[in-house]
Amino acid sequence: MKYIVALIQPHKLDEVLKALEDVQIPLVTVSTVLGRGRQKGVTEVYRGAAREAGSLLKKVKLEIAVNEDFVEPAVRAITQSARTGEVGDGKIFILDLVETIRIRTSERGGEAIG
Amino acid sequence: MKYIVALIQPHKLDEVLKALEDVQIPLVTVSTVLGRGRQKGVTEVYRGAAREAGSLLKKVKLEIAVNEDFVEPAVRAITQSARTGEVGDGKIFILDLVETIRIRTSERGGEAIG
Amino acid sequence: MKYIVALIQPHKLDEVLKALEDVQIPLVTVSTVLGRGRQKGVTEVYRGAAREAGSLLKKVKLEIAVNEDFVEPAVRAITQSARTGEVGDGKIFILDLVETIRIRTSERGGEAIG
Amino acid sequence: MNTGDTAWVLISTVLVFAMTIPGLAFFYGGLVRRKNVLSILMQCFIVMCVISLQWVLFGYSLSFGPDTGAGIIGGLQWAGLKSVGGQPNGDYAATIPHMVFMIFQAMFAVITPALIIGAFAERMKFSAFLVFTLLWTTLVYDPLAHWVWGTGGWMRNLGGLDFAGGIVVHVSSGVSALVLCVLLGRRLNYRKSPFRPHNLPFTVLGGALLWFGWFGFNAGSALGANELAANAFVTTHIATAAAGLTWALIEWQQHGAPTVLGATTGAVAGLVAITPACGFVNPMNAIFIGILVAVFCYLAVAVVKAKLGYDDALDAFGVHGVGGIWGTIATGLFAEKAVNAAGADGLFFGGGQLWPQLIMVGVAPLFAGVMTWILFKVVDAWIGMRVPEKDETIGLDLTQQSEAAYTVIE
Amino acid sequence: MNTGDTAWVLISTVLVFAMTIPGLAFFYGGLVRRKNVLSILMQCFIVMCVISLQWVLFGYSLSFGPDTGAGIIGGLQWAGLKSVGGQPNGDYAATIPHMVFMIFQAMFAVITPALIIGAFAERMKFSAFLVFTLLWTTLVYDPLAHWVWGTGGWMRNLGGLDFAGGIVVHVSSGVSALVLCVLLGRRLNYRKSPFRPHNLPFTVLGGALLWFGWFGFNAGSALGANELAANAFVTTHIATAAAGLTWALIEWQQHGAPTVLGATTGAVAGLVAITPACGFVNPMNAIFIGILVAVFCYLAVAVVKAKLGYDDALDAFGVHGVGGIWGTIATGLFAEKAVNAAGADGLFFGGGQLWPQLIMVGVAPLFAGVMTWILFKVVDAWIGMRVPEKDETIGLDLTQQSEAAYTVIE
Amino acid sequence: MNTGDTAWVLISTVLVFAMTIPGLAFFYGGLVRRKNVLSILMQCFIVMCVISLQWVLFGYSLSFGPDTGAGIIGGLQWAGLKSVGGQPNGDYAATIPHMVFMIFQAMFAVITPALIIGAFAERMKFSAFLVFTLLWTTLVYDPLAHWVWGTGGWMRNLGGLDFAGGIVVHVSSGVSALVLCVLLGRRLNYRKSPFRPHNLPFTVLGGALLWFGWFGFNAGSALGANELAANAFVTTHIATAAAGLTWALIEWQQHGAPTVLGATTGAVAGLVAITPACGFVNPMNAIFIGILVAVFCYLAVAVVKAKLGYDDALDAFGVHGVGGIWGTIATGLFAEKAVNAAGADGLFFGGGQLWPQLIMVGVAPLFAGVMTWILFKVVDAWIGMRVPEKDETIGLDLTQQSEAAYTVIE
Ligand SMILES: Nc1ncnc2c1ncn2[C@@H]1O[C@H](COP(=O)(O)OP(=O)(O)O)[C@@H](O)[C@H]1O
Ligand SMILES: Nc1ncnc2c1ncn2[C@@H]1O[C@H](COP(=O)(O)OP(=O)(O)O)[C@@H](O)[C@H]1O
Ligand SMILES: Nc1ncnc2c1ncn2[C@@H]1O[C@H](COP(=O)(O)OP(=O)(O)O)[C@@H](O)[C@H]1O
Repeated sequence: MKYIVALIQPHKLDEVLKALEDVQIPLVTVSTVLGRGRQKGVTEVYRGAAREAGSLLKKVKLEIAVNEDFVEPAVRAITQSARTGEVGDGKIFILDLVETIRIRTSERGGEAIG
Repeated sequence: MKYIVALIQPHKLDEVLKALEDVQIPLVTVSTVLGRGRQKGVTEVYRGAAREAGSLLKKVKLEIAVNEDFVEPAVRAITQSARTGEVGDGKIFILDLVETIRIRTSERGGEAIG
Repeated sequence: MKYIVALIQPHKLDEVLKALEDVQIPLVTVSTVLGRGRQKGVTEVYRGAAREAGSLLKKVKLEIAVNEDFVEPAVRAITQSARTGEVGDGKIFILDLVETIRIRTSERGGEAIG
Repeated sequence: MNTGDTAWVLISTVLVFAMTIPGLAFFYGGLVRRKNVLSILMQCFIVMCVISLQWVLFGYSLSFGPDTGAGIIGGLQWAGLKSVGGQPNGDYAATIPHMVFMIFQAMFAVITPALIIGAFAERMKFSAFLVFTLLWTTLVYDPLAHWVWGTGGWMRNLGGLDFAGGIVVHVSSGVSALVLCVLLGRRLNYRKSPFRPHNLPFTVLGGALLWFGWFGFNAGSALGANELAANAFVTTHIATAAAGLTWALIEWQQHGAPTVLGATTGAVAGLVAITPACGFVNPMNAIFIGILVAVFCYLAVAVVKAKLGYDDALDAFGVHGVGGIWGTIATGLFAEKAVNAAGADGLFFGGGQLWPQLIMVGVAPLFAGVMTWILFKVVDAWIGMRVPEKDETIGLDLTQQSEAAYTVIE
Repeated sequence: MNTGDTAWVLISTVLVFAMTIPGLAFFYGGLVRRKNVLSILMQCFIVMCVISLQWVLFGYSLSFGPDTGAGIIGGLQWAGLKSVGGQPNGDYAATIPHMVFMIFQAMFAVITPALIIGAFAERMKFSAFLVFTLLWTTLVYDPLAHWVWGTGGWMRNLGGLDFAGGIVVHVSSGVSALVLCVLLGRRLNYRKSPFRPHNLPFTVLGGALLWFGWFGFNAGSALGANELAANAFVTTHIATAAAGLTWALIEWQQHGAPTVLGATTGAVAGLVAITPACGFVNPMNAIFIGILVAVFCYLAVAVVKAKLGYDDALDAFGVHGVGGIWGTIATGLFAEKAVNAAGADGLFFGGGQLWPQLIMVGVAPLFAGVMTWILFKVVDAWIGMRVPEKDETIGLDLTQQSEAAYTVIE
Repeated sequence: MNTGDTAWVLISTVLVFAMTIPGLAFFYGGLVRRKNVLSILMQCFIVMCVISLQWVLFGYSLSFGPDTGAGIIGGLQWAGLKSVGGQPNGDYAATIPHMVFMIFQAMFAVITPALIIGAFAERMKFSAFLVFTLLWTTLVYDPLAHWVWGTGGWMRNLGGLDFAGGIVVHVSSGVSALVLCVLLGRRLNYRKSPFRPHNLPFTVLGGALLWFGWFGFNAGSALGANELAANAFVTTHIATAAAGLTWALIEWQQHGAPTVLGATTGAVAGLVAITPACGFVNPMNAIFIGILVAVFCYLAVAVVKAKLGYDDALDAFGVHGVGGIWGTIATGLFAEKAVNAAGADGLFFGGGQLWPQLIMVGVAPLFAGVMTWILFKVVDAWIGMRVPEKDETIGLDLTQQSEAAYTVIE
């Protein structure tokens, strides 16, 4: 099993969710984060004091636990739906997932994940 | 060492925290996320336009780093305290944790975790 | 590759970001979490009902994906810049990172991470 | 007719309007959990709509219309605003159009049931709320307004003094709130999880707007821009200031820090207590009234409620019920003819005003309480008062109003 | 001169001020996405600054100054407030200083272009907005105000009735809003992603403040604290209450739950519809006007807009355009001389007032629509009306205003 | 007595009330970091409570009571509102109850120390704040009010003109703010971390409410609903509009985009500058005053503060100090007897009014600055002015008020 963490542009969220569903990956956890990447921040001005927005930009983070077979479809679905071709499109990180438990039933492993 | 990620119903947070404390796991990091699972969303209506709430529902995410001995107690504490028996109760994901460092003391490994 | 998760005091964020940049680690994802650690919460009072603030305190979470060579520099940069010496300074957790994909280019592995 | 008086009562009406929305709506809305804030705003908003219509259609006539004989209720002669026009009605206000008096009073009829919302917050079904509110206003508020303020009303004939609604507005809503929240039961997880106010700045905003609007409520009740309005304005302001400060000081002494929620709550308690008294007492005594109401309400909210364990979610009884009772009694103690020749002398000025005040304080809660109990039973049997557990867990915004207050991911 | 009348119009001016900021600013601001809220607040705020200056420099003179002969526009004799002083101007308001009339009207000139903001929200360039607004006010609002309200204005001479701005304010802005949003095109991802209101409590706050301020708008338009003001005040309040309730009930029936956004939207529609009528109709007919406007606007917003697919982001046309047209026609139906001797009798009272009303409803949208089309083309060619796609994605707050509304990490 | 005048001053009092809470509270509250917002709201709220009591108990008497002989301070004859009743006091306002004048002035005494909060935001101990504020109002505000406005006050006798408080309110608080923030030192990490406003919509809400309330502040200072009020109202409005626009344009030119924080800040600066002048200058000159104050304050805030490095957190000095000084001088330049016969002619109208204005501008800051220095030293030695570093890091909400503004997890 793998634990996929993807950071994407916020306005791409709906498309990515749709794309994941299309490859039978409906289950996902979403949150808002700030990211510092290669993308430039926009300048902000407060009472005449201008400052680089620290280049911390809003991103959306997806966390998806999947069985091995679904890793590549997930990656493909995300890259295709999240890409704009501009700097700031984001990254996907894949970690090993040792165990999964469904709280409701206490099922474990591959069965619990879906 | 293991890194436990648990997604639970928001209103169960206090009970889960209490249950974890009871098994000597006081340390935990908490955040709010949105999850798309098997649970149905509620319909929202804005100026006569009804829409499925996208089935993104508020969940609470717990992150807990523990030594091996504490993994099963943690899982048990969470499943028991977070279960309502209804769809949407959530999941627990367990990842391998390679290293832990306590910032204050630079301690490492099993000592740093607690 | 490694996936570093660091929990720090919120007011230390700017210093830590600066320190990471200084060791050539500009890329990082940041979010707000609540943490229960060894640090004591402050009492809150609502209409005469005092309560321990549940000892859930605001922390900032950093997530940093790096190649192996950068792990120790990152840890050092964080511990040095985030330390105040008081309880509550936070922790660093290191996980194995199996794969990294840059969405824009579909590059993978060590190249994608930076 | 007098244009200055008319201008003052018109603007006072606008001020009292602002007490319900946005004032009370935000005062209460900030105190609930994030998932229930819109349900509070909606209840306040819809009360404004429904009761305003009730008022012009028949409520005003029941309250202020020609007495039906026994001092219990007005007749329906003025229903649909018949005979309520541009000419002043000398019985109520000789220098302003009758319509202006009517619409000023409408705002009182609106805010009174809205105050009760604080007691049953976070768990009442919207449909049941709507039906209950309409019945309650018609069967509790309208008669009480008639008793105390209507020509021929029996409490008025008795000599009871209630300048701007201590009994009519605050005691009636506060006591009904208590009965309701006891009958409805506690919120799920009450006292197990901490229920934190989700947005205290909203509560402070609402509290400040209540104070703001209350100048119209109290000084507007003089029904003219005159010395009496001036006295009501000044006593209102400093009783409130004294109560807000006192509450903060009590907290400081009890818990080591004064909170802004405490100061705001104290101020509202001060506004409540001075309401019946503001046109009868002098400014220095207003300070005493304010200090004491903070003590009484603090005790009610922080000690008695905790002891007895009822879930008056936002302290509608603790603040309005207790504050209104104290204010009504205080009027019997501190009223002076020197302040208002049309008033009376209270106990401390050698008069007998305490007795009619005590009668009002005895009868009104009984009436309001029993009626609320009956209405609860009726509506509960008919529609069901409380939302299902699952809806309470998800929150009333999504389940009762089908909308969410804030976006999470954007 | 009369101090009571003066006091009432002064405070009404303050109330109308509050309709634009903070009222409309928050009503609209809560409805947009988090990344665009400041752009809305800024547009409302800067309209207040710019149009106030335009008004004293020349706008007032164009609108209310001595007619240039054909009933089309006022002369520049009063530019820079020349001859506009402390003495009353009998043509407009005989009992208050001329300056007070002028500044009261200034607030109407400010809010009208501000209403249009709702149509092009989340995608208009700030510089283009500023230029467009200044031109629009000068070339659309000022003439229209002259036609309807100016001495010698042709619609006024025709006998058209518009008590507080159904045509001048709402139809003009609503129709222009429609033209603008069609020309500008839809927002990116419109209908693909859900665009949720980022902060509905702000919207309710704004809506409540609109209602609050509208008392000044409508009852202040009586220009005195008199029976007429009383009538306008009461009709305004209950038409609004009826419309807010009706919208909520429609939603309940259609979607199973009444929303607070619906109740608020309905209330605003009610305020719009009663605006031209409030000083001419009686309170009971105001209820009908209110109920029907909710039906019409609901249809416009939930059915017609969805069908035709234009992106009137915050329903400036659906509420102000549609509501204003209905209100103007309703005035022709329900007006009564019994209410206002200076008015006329509508269709239902045996009079012929419907015809001038229909003429206004025919001509004003045409004029406003065509002028808006021309101005759009001019400004678009000159500056470009719409922000680049990338800026729209990032949000107007950062790209047009260089600031962010809320901190994320702290 | 005149009911129209009374109605106007009563409602003006309500408007000025709203300037402090919720106006200033939200203007300042939105600008601080999330962890300190309640401390700001609490400081504004408690000032309202404490200074209102101070005022009726002795402050009013010190300020406006019978002069003790040297033009320095009023006597205690009116302490506890003795002799302050329903009858007008001809020395101050002949057409309204004396009590109304008193309570109108109370709101000025409240907002003045509240303005200073902006300078020491995010680091002052609450207890020290409370003691300092009470002492400052008694020893700085009350005397200054007496000098400028009290019968027998020496600046008044000198012929100094200050219509609504340029010197008494803004210069006094602004200069004291500067002294305080220098003595208190900078916030931790000042200029190292960026301190972003945590909720700019709150700031815009507060700014709009300040403008709203300021109509009462300035036009209410005419103490009647008359031509003078009309002039003050109009000049206030357009000076503010001009200043808000100017600030936005400066930013546009300097940084490529106009911000809503800039427009709001500019508007507040405009309100400050026109305050002493509004009843003496004509509307066209008010525009100049507004344009120039935006330039001066922008320089103070964006250039001078950055250069000198003091941490006037929310620019209490930069806006109120600088704006108040300019407004007082501008009064000496633009005042006209043609506008106000009770006034004088300024330099540009051939009069000598500049000299008394310059004397006020010389003496008042000196007095306020020295007194603030002394009071700081006293309170610092006694209680300690600044919170411990740890508390500043955690935030004043939790450490000084024991509460949190918003919930995080729900
Ligand atoms: N090595 C990394 N560790 C953690 N987060 C990263 C890393 N690289 C990128 N991110 C996240 O991904 C987001 C997009 O990265 P960016 O470099 O701007 O895009 P691109 O990959 O298109 O050049 C960043 O804002 C950050 O949140
Ligand atoms: N495979 C997964 N990957 C990521 N998050 C998941 C996954 N499965 C479930 N979740 C998270 O857990 C939450 C609860 O899941 P759900 O399927 O509704 O509950 P249940 O397990 O009781 O059927 C979801 O809202 C989502 O946040
Ligand atoms: N074992 C753990 N699992 C998850 N989060 C932890 C763990 N230990 C610490 N944390 C996080 O780190 C934060 C700081 O920990 P704390 O114990 O207060 O500091 P210190 O390490 O200085 O004693 C906590 O608030 C919590 O968010």
